[in-house]
Amino acid sequence: MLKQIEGSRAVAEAVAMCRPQVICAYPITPQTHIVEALSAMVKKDELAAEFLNVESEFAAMSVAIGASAAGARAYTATASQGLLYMSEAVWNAAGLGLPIVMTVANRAIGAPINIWNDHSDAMSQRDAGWLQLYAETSQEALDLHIQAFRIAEELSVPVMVCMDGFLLTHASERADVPEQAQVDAFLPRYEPRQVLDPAAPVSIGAMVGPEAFTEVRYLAYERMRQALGVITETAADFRAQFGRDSGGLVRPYLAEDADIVVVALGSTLGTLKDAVDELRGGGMKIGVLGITSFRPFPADAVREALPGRRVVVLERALAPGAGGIVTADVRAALNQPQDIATVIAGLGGRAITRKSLRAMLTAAAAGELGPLTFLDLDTALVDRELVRMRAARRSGPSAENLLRDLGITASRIG
Amino acid sequence: MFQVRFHGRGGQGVVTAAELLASAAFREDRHAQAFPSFGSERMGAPVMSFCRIDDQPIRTHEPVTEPDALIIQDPTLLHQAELFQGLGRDGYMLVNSARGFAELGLGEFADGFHRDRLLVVPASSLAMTHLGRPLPGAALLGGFAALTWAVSLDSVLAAINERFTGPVAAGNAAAARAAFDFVRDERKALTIEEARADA
Amino acid sequence: MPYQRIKFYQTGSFAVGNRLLAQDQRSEQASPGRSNALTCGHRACQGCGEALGARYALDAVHRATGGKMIAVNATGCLEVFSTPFPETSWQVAWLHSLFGNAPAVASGVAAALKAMGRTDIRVVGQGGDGGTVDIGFACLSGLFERDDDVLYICYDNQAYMNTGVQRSGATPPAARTATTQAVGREPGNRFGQGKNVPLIAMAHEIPYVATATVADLRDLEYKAARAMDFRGARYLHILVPCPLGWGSAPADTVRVARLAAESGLFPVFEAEAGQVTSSTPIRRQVPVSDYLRLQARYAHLFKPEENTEVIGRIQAAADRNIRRFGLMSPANERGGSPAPATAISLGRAAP
Amino acid sequence: MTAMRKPFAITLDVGSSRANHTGAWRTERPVYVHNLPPCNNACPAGENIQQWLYDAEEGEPKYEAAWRQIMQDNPFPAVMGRVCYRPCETACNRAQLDSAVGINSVERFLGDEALRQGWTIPVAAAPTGKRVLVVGAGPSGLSAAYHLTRLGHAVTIRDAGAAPGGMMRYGIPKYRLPRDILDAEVARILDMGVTLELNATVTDIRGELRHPGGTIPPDPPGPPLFDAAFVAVGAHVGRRAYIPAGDSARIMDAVSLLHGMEDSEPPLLGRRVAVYGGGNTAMDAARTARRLGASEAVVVYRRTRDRMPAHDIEVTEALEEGVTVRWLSTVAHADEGKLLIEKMKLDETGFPQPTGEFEELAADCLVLALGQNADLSVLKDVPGVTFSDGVVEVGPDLMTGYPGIFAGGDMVPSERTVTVAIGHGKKAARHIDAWLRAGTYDAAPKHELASFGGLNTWYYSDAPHAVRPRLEAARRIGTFDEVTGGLDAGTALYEARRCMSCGNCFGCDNCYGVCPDNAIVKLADGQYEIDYDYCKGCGLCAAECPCGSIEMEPEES
Repeated sequence: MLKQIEGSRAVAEAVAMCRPQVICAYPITPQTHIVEALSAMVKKDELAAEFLNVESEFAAMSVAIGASAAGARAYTATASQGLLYMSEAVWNAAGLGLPIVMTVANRAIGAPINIWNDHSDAMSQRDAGWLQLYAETSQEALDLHIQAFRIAEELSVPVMVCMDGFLLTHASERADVPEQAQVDAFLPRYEPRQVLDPAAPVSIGAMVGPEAFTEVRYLAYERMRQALGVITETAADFRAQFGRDSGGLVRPYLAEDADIVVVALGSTLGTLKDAVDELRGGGMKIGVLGITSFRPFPADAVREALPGRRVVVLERALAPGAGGIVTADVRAALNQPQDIATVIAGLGGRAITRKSLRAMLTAAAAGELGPLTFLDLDTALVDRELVRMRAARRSGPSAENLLRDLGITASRIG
Repeated sequence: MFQVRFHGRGGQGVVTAAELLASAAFREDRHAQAFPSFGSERMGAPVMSFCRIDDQPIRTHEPVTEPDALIIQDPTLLHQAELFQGLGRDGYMLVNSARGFAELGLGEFADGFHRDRLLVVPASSLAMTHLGRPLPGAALLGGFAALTWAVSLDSVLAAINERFTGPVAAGNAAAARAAFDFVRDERKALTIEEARADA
Repeated sequence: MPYQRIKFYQTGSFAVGNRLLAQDQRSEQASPGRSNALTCGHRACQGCGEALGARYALDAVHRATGGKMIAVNATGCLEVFSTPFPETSWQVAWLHSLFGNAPAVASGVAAALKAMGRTDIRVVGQGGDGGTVDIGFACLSGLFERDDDVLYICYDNQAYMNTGVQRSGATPPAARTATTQAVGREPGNRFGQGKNVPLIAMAHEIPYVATATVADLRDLEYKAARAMDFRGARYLHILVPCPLGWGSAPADTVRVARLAAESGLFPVFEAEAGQVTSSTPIRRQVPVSDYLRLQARYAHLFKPEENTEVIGRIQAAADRNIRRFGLMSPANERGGSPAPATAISLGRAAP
Repeated sequence: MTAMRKPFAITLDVGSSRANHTGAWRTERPVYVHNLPPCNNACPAGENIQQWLYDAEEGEPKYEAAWRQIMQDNPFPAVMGRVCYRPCETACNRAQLDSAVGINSVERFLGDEALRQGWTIPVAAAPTGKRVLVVGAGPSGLSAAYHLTRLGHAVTIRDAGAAPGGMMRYGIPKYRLPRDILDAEVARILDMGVTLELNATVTDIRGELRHPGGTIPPDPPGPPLFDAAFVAVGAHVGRRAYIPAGDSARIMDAVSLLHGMEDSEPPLLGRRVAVYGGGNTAMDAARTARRLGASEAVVVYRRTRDRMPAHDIEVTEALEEGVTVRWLSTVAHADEGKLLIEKMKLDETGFPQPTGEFEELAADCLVLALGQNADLSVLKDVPGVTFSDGVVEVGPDLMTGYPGIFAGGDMVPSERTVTVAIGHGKKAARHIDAWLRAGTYDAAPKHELASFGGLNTWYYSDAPHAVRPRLEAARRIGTFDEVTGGLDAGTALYEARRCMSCGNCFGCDNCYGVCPDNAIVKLADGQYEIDYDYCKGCGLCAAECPCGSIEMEPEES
């Protein structure tokens, strides 16, 4: 059923239709609306699940681990600092092969503390052994959750559904919310690969030494390779069941004949496509490659989509001392030397505007784009701080200095 | 695509207003997108929200920088220059106030626009009258419908009734209707004036 | 198991078994068919108190639940010595996740069972003192505060043994550990530190809190079984001597635990909803020095000459326990006459 | 869920660690031992006390088993429960914890229970065709007869007296040993097929015997000859000491007095009776005098109470009954109605020396209780038999210098108590049996003694000693009712259960319970076995064994 609905609400309804049995949550912006909605459904007996208000994200993931190991379908949501605070358990869930589904409402990581969107949080868990699926729209966020449970449970691997904080979680958009029957038809009952059962007891979580640890890790790698296939099949089945393209590994847009292809993840893709349409109107041959599955990284699909093209990777996170995080994977995927530029954009909620993208892409087309660009960077502001730092050792906290330069007072933040 | 930017303060229902507008458009089978200028929820802080309305799917997720219309829920914000940023000459603006632009000190600013596209409506007092609480959102949407015809009053009322129930729904609906009438009459008056002026 | 303090004298009444008792009144450890939740071949040190305590407690729970139980284990000695790949010593459904999250994982298991309508299966969380009173403390408090249907058992050996005997929040004053060496002006662990988790548990007003030692099996089993009579969060704190960390003889494990209780240093009691309901009276009181002397971690209190000042302070702590929990008044004993004389109460009833 | 589909390594099948044999770590190994309980060690009759208390602990259903265990060594449980001086209780480890186990009272309870129930002992052994002559129907003789009979030999007892029992009848007053009890236990022995000939004195013992060894001449006509003999005629001759006395002084000895109590007419003593001596017999005499109506019974003794040979309980009971004692006194002269007493003092060696101080003591009669001698005439002319200090010399097998003739009881060198005599009877029987089979009897080597230090007494809950009911003094005088009562079933059971089973497993399951490695296997029969595949040798089982029946032995590497 078509609805004009807030992204968080859409996801909450999708998750509810997946019939999770245990939901645990600890509040952190901008994930709160999702679990608030779910807790209401549980209270109203619209959803038969145990809802636990836990004392931390670490506990949230831990509760999910216990619930999943006991054979229940478990769900939680978090963001930013919360994801980092639970990260030990995040890795553990993957190591134990527990098919937990978690929404990450992507948000920056402090300091300086910042509640707005970027991808630093999810990227920090890149190697945790979870699948990471990025949503472009509220609709896709909704769809990906339904697919996530199926993928996770088929592979016995946890899945993170990443959706841009605020941009998607707090935006009211049109979305097609499926019927419960459709979801039931698509998502089979949870059949655990291993379960804690007094009738058939096993020990789960044994200590493994050098004699087998490498093998355990290899199997994790192998499972991620299988995941590439499962994700594709699941997306296909989803299309058949719901009549929509959602999920999958990558999504090209006007890439076939493009000279330059912009690789990006998440909600930026929409704005990017608008920009590309405009520039195409101006005769520039630019295409887009949206990556839905960042983990596992679909190297083959990426390579096939970028045959000999010039590549711009638009990233919403930064690896200090290295540059682009996605760029590294893209470069590794291409088996021939290709011109790849990294553009860091939208950090900590900085709007990525069509205007800025146009300018950046024009520069790219003109071959004027450097290997690493910070979109809309206020160089004057940065330079002033650099000067200060050179001048005096005790130059004070940079964040506060910059704000002072901008003449922004604390009361104006947010 | 028709883009609207709402200005107000935390707690005034700026976000709700944008969402109501979006769902009003959705009822007219149009694509809409509403979202706040994201910030931590604090009462009284200046906040913005945005709404886009289009006939095809809306892909962009950037904030509205070149609005077709501004809805100012709190006139105390009017002194901020950036308030009007990006509003084109053919743009619309609806200010929640009982006083005219001249009194608001926006006389000459208004001169640059179509006279009948910049209007004030006493949304708060209408809200007090019909809702009993100074929440101008619904009223402003009623006025907005009369000002721009971007959405119909019926759609606005339907959105209100979908969002609220009981007396709150009724009160908001009444306020919206009253504001709609107020603005419609204002414009009628203005067009007559203009006609006279031309004549 | 109905607890029966032997009224009518019987040979070895305090022994594990007693051929003169009816089967159902005997200790589970006396039963040839006991579950051995933790079975042979584990790699615990000789005379390991934790291995003993874990089998005692889980076998008792196993008996009380008819085998319908799931155990969740924190990282630590117990987990490491019981499940080195490719072998496990557990014979019950068992899960290990992390060091600091056992209580939360147990909550998750309990929530799952509730959601799946299998509340007939009961959940036990367990860990050492480090995993319980330190790194897992927030999760433990959360478990208590939510009153999740979990029995959490802390096997307290008073330091981080698995990593080589470092100080924990449960390490007693003056005790030597690798991070509180017996050197300097105040050798060993400092006085005035550490926390009393049973009392903190009581402050949550959970249905049941109890302490026990591996020296009084019948008492320990009673408490593990008693805990299963309740729904909601329950806490059992068991003193389990560690020959390695305490520097006591492997053969002395039970003796040391017994002296801890008989000296008053480790009060053995139970509490319901924040109120102490019984304490196990000291049978043959001993001075704390009898207890300390058996452990190399206290050697500095006796060599080169006896440090009467510090031993005095430890004795004072024991005496405080004896007064506080009424350890010398049989009236406080289970089934003993009316209400416990002890003033311990963290419940609403407290003044 | 198949093992295959389980995540590799992270998830394991339960109990798989049994593949890991931790026994390899062991440097010491626990072993179960049987040590000798001090009670057993101290029992002159060699009873296995720990074992019969173990049976008795289980109450009603096991009383008979307990009794039969006693009967293995001692045919007189009911008598023992009354007259034994309880060396077992003196030795009992429990005395170091609270107070000794009331072994004797449990034994008495079992003995009486047996008489109530009429339990008997069957003779299992096939008849050997051998005949043994026992001279003297006292405790030693009856004990020997009992054991020899059970071994399949035909036994004939000859006794000079009119009734069997020897000192049990003629030396121990009724109020300590009621005669119906004695008669019943004697009868039980006779009923096993023992021939008892009373008022029969053996004059030519050699003539009764087949020629030992070598060529055997045919038996002469008359009753068949015996293959061996056991002589235990006791010591019934009161020791006389020279005491200057007037003609009309009434002096008699305690043995005759006590013996006379068994006659139809009790002896006449008068109102004031003095008893000279400090042994148990002296006490018996004085207490008997009180019961015969003497208003004053004064014991005259040369030393002090702490040096008195009489058992303390006897002295105490005597004093309770109004008997008085003149300490540090000897009888210097006896006359009608009075005695002259000389005060003594102890020299540095503790020996009494005369002081030259005299005083008078009114006494109608003086009873001498200065010990007894044995009448050795029966062996007087037997070649090879030797004597010293008025007793017969015997070897460790109790055989005299004459092959086939054994002797025991009060007439051989040893402590003169009923229990010792009974022990001699058993010991003699075993050696006689061996001798008859032309072999030798070697007692099994004794286990190491189970010391108090080897126990872990924490496991025994505190239980004070149960006191036997006793007849209050007032009611004792003038009656020969038994002074000390028995325990009722409950108390006897309680008392039995105070036993700590020193040095012998009583199945408490501690080892099975306290092993951190589950290395103790509990067998169907309640016994235990150590699984050395897993035992790490921590020693907890040994340390926590209440009765010290587990010991650690170094592992030979």
